[in-house]
Amino acid sequence: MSQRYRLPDGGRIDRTAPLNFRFNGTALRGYVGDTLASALLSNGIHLVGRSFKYHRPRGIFSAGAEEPNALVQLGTGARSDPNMHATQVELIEGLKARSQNCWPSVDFDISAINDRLSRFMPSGFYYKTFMWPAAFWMRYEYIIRHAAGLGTAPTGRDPDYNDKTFAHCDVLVVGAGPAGLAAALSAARTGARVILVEQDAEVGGALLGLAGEKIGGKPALDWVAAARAELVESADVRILTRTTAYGYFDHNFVGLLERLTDHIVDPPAHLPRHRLWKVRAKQVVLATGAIERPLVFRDNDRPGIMLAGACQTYLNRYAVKAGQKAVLFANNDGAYATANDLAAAGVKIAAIVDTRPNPEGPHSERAESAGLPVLAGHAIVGTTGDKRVRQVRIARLNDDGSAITGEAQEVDCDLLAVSGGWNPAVHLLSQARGKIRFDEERGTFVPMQTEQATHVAGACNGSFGLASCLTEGFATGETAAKAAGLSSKSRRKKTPAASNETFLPARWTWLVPSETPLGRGGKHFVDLQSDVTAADLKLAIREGYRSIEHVKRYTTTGMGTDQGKTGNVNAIGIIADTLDRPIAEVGVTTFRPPYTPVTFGAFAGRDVDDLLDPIRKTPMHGWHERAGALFEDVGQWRRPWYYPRAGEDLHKAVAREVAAVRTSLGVVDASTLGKIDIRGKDAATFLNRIYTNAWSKLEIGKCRYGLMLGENGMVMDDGVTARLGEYQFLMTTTTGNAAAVLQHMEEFLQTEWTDLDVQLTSVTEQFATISLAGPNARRLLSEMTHDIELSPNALPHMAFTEGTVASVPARVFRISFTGEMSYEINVPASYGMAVWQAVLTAGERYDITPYGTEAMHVLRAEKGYIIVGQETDGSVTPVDLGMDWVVSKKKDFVGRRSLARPDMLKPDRKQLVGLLTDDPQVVLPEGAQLVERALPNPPMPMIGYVTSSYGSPNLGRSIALALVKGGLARKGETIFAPLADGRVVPCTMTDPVFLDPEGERLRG
Amino acid sequence: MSARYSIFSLIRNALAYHEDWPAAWRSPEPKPAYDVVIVGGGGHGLATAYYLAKELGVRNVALIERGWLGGGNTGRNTTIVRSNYLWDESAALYEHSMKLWEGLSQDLNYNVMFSQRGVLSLAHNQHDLRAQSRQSNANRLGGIDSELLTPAQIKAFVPIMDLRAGGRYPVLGGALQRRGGTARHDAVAWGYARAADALGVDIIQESPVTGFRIDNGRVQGVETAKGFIQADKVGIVVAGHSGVMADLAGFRLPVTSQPLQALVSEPIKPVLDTVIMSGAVHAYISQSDKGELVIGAGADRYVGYGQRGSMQVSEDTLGAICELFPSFRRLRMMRQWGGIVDICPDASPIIGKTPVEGMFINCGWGTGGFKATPGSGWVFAQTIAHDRPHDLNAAFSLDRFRTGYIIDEHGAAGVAH
Amino acid sequence: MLLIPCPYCGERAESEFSYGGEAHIARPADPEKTSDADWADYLYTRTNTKGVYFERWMHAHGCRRWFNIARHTVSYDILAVYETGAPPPKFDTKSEV
Amino acid sequence: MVERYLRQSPLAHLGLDGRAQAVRGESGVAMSEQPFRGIVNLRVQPDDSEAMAALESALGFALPVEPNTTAASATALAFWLGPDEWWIVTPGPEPESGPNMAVTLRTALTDRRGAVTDVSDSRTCIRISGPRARDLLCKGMPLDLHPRVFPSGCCAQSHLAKTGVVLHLIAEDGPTFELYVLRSFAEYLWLWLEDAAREYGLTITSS
Ligand SMILES: Cc1cc2nc3c(=O)[nH]c(=O)nc-3n(C[C@H](O)[C@H](O)[C@H](O)COP(=O)(O)OP(=O)(O)OC[C@H]3O[C@@H](n4cnc5c(N)ncnc54)[C@H](O)[C@@H]3O)c2cc1C
Ligand SMILES: NC(=O)c1ccc[n+]([C@@H]2O[C@H](COP(=O)([O-])OP(=O)(O)OC[C@H]3O[C@@H](n4cnc5c(N)ncnc54)[C@H](O)[C@@H]3O)[C@@H](O)[C@H]2O)c1
Ligand SMILES: Cc1cc2nc3c(=O)[nH]c(=O)nc-3n(C[C@H](O)[C@H](O)[C@H](O)COP(=O)(O)O)c2cc1C
Ligand SMILES: [Zn+2]
Repeated sequence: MSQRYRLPDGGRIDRTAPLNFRFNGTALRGYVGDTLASALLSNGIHLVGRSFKYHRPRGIFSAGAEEPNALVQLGTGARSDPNMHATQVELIEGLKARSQNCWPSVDFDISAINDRLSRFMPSGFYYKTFMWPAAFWMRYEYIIRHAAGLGTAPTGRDPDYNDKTFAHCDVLVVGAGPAGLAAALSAARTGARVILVEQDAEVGGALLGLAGEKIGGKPALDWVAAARAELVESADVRILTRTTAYGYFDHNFVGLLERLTDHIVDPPAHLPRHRLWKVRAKQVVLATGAIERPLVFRDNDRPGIMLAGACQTYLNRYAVKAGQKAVLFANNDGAYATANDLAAAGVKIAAIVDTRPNPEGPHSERAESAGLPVLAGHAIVGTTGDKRVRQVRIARLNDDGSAITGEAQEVDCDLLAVSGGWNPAVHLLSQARGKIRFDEERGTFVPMQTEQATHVAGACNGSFGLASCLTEGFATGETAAKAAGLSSKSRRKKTPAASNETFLPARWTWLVPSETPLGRGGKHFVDLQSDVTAADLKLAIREGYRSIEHVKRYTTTGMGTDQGKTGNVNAIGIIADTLDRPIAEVGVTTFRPPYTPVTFGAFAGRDVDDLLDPIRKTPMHGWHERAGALFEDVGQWRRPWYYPRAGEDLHKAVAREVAAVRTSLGVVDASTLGKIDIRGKDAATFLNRIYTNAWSKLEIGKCRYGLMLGENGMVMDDGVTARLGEYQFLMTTTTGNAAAVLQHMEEFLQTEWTDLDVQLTSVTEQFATISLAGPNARRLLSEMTHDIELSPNALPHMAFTEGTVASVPARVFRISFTGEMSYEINVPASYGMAVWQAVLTAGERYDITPYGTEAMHVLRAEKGYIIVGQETDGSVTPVDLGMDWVVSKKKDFVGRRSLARPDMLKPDRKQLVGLLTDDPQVVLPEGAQLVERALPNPPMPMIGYVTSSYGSPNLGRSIALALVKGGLARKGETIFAPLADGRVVPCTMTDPVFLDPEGERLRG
Repeated sequence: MSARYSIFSLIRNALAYHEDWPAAWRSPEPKPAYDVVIVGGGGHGLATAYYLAKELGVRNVALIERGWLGGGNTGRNTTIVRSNYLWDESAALYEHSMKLWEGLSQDLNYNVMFSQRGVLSLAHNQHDLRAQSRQSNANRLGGIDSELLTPAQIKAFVPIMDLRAGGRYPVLGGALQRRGGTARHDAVAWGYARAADALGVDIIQESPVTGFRIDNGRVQGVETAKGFIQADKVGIVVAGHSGVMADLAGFRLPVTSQPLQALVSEPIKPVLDTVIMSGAVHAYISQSDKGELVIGAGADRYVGYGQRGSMQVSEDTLGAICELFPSFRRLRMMRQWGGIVDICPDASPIIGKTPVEGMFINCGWGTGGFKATPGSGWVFAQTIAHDRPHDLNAAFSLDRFRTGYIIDEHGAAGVAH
Repeated sequence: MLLIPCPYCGERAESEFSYGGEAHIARPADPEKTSDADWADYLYTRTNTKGVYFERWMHAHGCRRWFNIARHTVSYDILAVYETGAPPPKFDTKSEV
Repeated sequence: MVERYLRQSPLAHLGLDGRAQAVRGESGVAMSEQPFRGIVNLRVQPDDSEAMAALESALGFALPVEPNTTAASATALAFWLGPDEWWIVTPGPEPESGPNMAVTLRTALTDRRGAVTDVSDSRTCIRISGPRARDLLCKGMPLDLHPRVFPSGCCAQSHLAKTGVVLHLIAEDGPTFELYVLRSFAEYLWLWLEDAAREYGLTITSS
């Protein structure tokens, strides 16, 4: 085929740049400037796809974003895109597109049988059947699922990448038709920062598809070009084409999707494919135009049936005749303009069928004077033609248009252009909570009120004449700029003159009558994509689904990828007629983002793969990596989990690390612990209120363990805090809670205890923390410092001092989380790596062993120390943990009152115990549930669960911690852990401290 | 013509051009008085009315809905049904619900498309694994199906998932409830409405309750857009509007109403035949029978009655989805929306009495109450009819916030050390 | 993404802030003498107004100060901003039905 | 004596000098690390005029009290961070002998309400300049960086992608920005910026 429907000249395509592409495997040609749809039409192809439910042949219906039918799959493999609008896809060399939802081919589709069976598949039929036998639903469902869906998902990781950006402006103009261009011009002339977005590749809007329009006496597109040039020249104006404003959110925040490379054959690798713009606009001008509405008549869905305005666009913009012999069907004057243009291009006009008994308007007058055949007061009552419309049936309407009178006549055609009026594209306005109202004269919903800093201009505002589009555009642009705080600097230019013709008056008909009662012959489609017919709507109402929202959901009208852009208003009209209620009362369904579909990847932008979320690394991270550590995620931090040597698994490595700490020396990177500098006269008072225990008497240079509760009495965090001075403390928090603890304390300081003189500063990242533990800890440290007195008297357990370690200024805390003699050395983070390496080198003679979080957990469990988040889960009090010793009875503190609530005092709360399996070799899984008595089958009452469990190399047996109902009073009793593999493990409850209960080792 | 749905009635009606289908429910004018008035026509309210009529013989019931049935969270949720909750009390309640789901289509004679395709929650770190083990063991001993899967088993179960998840959130394991799945949300509301209506319940739509008449601490009835309606007992099941109703009745609740959002992709041919949830990357996803990917996003943190969500939430959610399913990056979002979820401090519901005599409340289901619809309605009906909570909902009283018996379903708290 | 006027730094995107729930919930002066019910109120009960709501925000990625705003919870319009400790501005705060 | 050469910046391991050659194409942006700035976090009540005066004489200039602004002398730069919080940034490593900034300020503050905390090691600084510097930052920051709104000398705390930053426009010429980031997030942020700059062409320079 050789583009035999292409006009010899005209249009905005580049005839010097022919392109090759494939559709369903067939090689075809088009030009630069074509869309896939225009190129297909130029080759005489109307049949593009099959409908969702009945698999009816469907063609190209529109020329833009509103397309319900012509959805295609582009590309293959990982770079494949389902459900693309052929009407928006720019043709590029080598493009490969294919039809969707058909098998084996779009021409012969097995599932077209559904159309024959459609009688048994009215709306909601699946709610009424497939229920027997009950167990069969999953099989029915399998079949239903496979029949549904349109295109197919890509099959691999997307090779392209996407981007996101924030942007700010004074005036955001959406839509670059005459109204939008005018608005952008007048706003820009005030010096405002303007962003103009246009979903199309070109600015100009509807003018691109019209012929003979004049602005200021010259061809309209000259004005468009001049406007564009002026905007490009203006400082602070950004024109974004191929960019859709997809959503209008609160506080004038608008989401845009820019498509940067879809129209490039071999996009350079450095360019993102799509970019999500997050625009904060002071003012927004919506100039999104209007969408033409079809008419609902019998069998109105065949390929070759098309919106009148789209025919006109294909003709004028793409130089394509959508057919040779056209019938037009309209209820307004609009379609005559199409007829006039088609006739001028040599298309035979077989009939113009007008539901109006007395057509009036400038276009119809022109058509009549040109001698085009007009059938006034008539309607199309049926069509034939399988894969392309072949013939229409035309009959006269009665006076009120509710029925036909007389015999129908048949007229042959290969194109049927329809126009049922225009719907302003109020989507974004409505998303922004703006109100719309039904306008009887214009037969559609028009903007009524804005709720944000929004202005509306042009066809989107229901102003359909070109002159009013321009006038409104210029006026709103200036108003918006003024509202954004700018004033017009240059003298206002005169608005160029243009004609103000519209298609009104019209005769609004929602459902065109036909020869047989509705539902008894043929189908009157309302939603072409979802295959919803007028009969479906009426059935829903008959069945009691009367709200517009129920009708939508029961029939799925407006729920397809086009979101009812062409169909919804007709649906509302038909529902209103059926219910005999005014359209305004029936209302519309909610407009939701996106205006047109937006790629998932654009929302992710570059925050994918390694950049998905920050991984926080300590100053020594590189060392851990080189040492072959395996890592564990703790909050955003990635911490060494264990350092396996050749042949070691987790257990072997951990056993070695644990043994090293108990017998000689281990070292752990504890830099991730939160550190908060607390300063001020009231610092001690403040700690008294934040921690459960008392702080006033802590001596300078001493440390104390503190437990922090939420106001609900539940353990929130713990850690050691040192008193650095009379008015200065350094608090440590758990790794995962550092930020939360700081926020918790700031909140109390700023909102409750505003009289306290306390300043908090996070110093978590200021220091690298190297923790030495083991019998040789002191020995090693003494070799690395010359100015710190380390004797047990000078620096006893729970003391703090300052000096240098490896010649680096250091704070040394003698505290222990392992039960061994242990020093926590804080050095400025930049020196962390150096000191760490120095420690490792100096420690060689003690066989110093770096250990990870897992060994640390074993070591602390041997001592019965809790881990917040492991022994606690937000429902555990200090009393439950047997830690009353750290809870002051004398003072108030955050969470104290909650501990006195009735349920906190119950003896059968889950409480912390040690747990020893009767068989010392069995290591319970963490999370194992505990029962009093194992029953042969579930359910069985559970009394607690294992919070921590390890093989303890030092004890030569397994140990565990558990929370058990009433556990504190039940030590010595046996309970059972029924495991997933069927074993039932008997265990005995004990004290949670398994090793060195006297604490001799840590005092050293 | 029989109102019963079956393949035969479908054929019979097809032959009659579907002109004889009766209304699924009537749209009656309210009577002056009822034994029980249920406020709120979401799934929970409708189920309550149905079980009152069906199980407890209380048929003089009106259900009053401000807008259209199912227009609240019932009509906007991601339809995930499971019963593998952490605490015994919750697990028992949700499992009761699960059992009702398993026979619901037949019970209601309305296909709610309950699809037991499995719900798999992912673990991305050691902490997640521990929490899953605890929960899975508890479920198993409680008689609720639950399996822990290894990464290899997950790969086999959902081949298109990327277990590396961008390397940032590798999948280390998962907990699968095979009996879990999805159901067709709207059908649940409609099915209950039709069945309740058939038992005599009056369903009054487009009629907001604007006040309560309370004498001596006892409720007398409700003020509505359609006038005063007397009632011996009133059950309030209005989800996001619970605080507003409590305000009208003169008490306060430990509930905040927040915008939670969801979105769907364009319809595509089947690619995902189970439900995937991930707490760490915060997203959940399934594919509907119509072909859209149904994706749940996070909640905005602030109080909001706007039934819409903000853009950054879709960014986070879709970012997560793109990591788990790199092949979905080119797919496109077709529609996004929000619901008003009523969140309790412990992420568990409140089902029981209120300070007003004769007035009962069922709320606080937050982000996860769709799965509870049958069970919640069932226990609430029992509670209203017997004037005291059923064993299954006794723990979910309003009083628990006073005594401290919170049922914390946030999952285990933050990670530490 | 709301645009929140920090009283200290100026208008900033919501993503810089963290939310602190209802404002003006004072910690009972003497918790020991507070009844279980009143304590539960302090901990958990929130007005949750559908309409004008007083709430706390904290400029987390900014000055880290807490402050209050009056916001309409249906339109999300921010009607007033004021410092912690200041009394709430006068608005009709009845819930809409 | 402290061995300064032992210091390691959080981006050192990326080998930025080596990376400089790796990136080709037109250069819309240039980036470098400016490590080892001295940073002191200062808290003081702005209505405590005595303290403010003492600090002013210690610094040689008044602390900026206009939100989002900086003030500077030849040796120090003060950032307004909040109503009672500032940063005092010094260009290079702290002097080894003689009073360092933290000590100077603490002495000036005496025992008045406030706090002086050395946080130099907790952050590093990334410098970004070039015609597309603004566009690059906008990809991750919700701030309006238009020169009318954010002129030279401005500073602001915000977030860039998923990490908190302090941003400073040191010169409109270029323009040249500096970003201060917590050290544990530095690698993430640097890689993010490198990736985001791909589109504009990137030059990496050593500090
Ligand atoms: C985005 C989203 C995703 C979710 N995903 C899941 C999920 O995957 N799985 C899950 O289990 N749960 C999920 N949920 C939660 C679930 O949707 C709800 O918990 C559940 O549907 C609540 O049902 P309901 O009947 O209580 O409330 P609703 O369905 O909200 O019904 C309450 C009704 O009360 C009416 N009402 C309010 N005020 C008045 C008045 N004054 N007078 C009369 N009527 C009034 C409302 O109009 C409404 O219809 C999700 C929720 C959302 C928003
Ligand atoms: N004869 C009639 O009665 C009639 C009816 C309708 C329109 N018109 C003519 O159409 C023109 C209307 O001018 P106008 O400027 O108001 O509208 P327009 O249709 O010319 O321009 C609107 C532009 O907005 C773009 N757009 C829409 N939604 C968008 C989004 N979300 N994001 C990005 N871009 C988006 C469209 O692609 C289009 O280019 C006039 O020439 C008018 O005479 C005439
Ligand atoms: C599970 C589920 C699937 C949905 N699928 C679709 C769909 O295929 N097409 C569509 O337009 N909307 C779909 N929606 C969204 C609804 O159209 C609607 O947005 C939602 O019910 C909220 O109502 P509202 O947008 O009218 O406020 C779906 C909603 C849910 C809960
Ligand atoms: Zn601030």
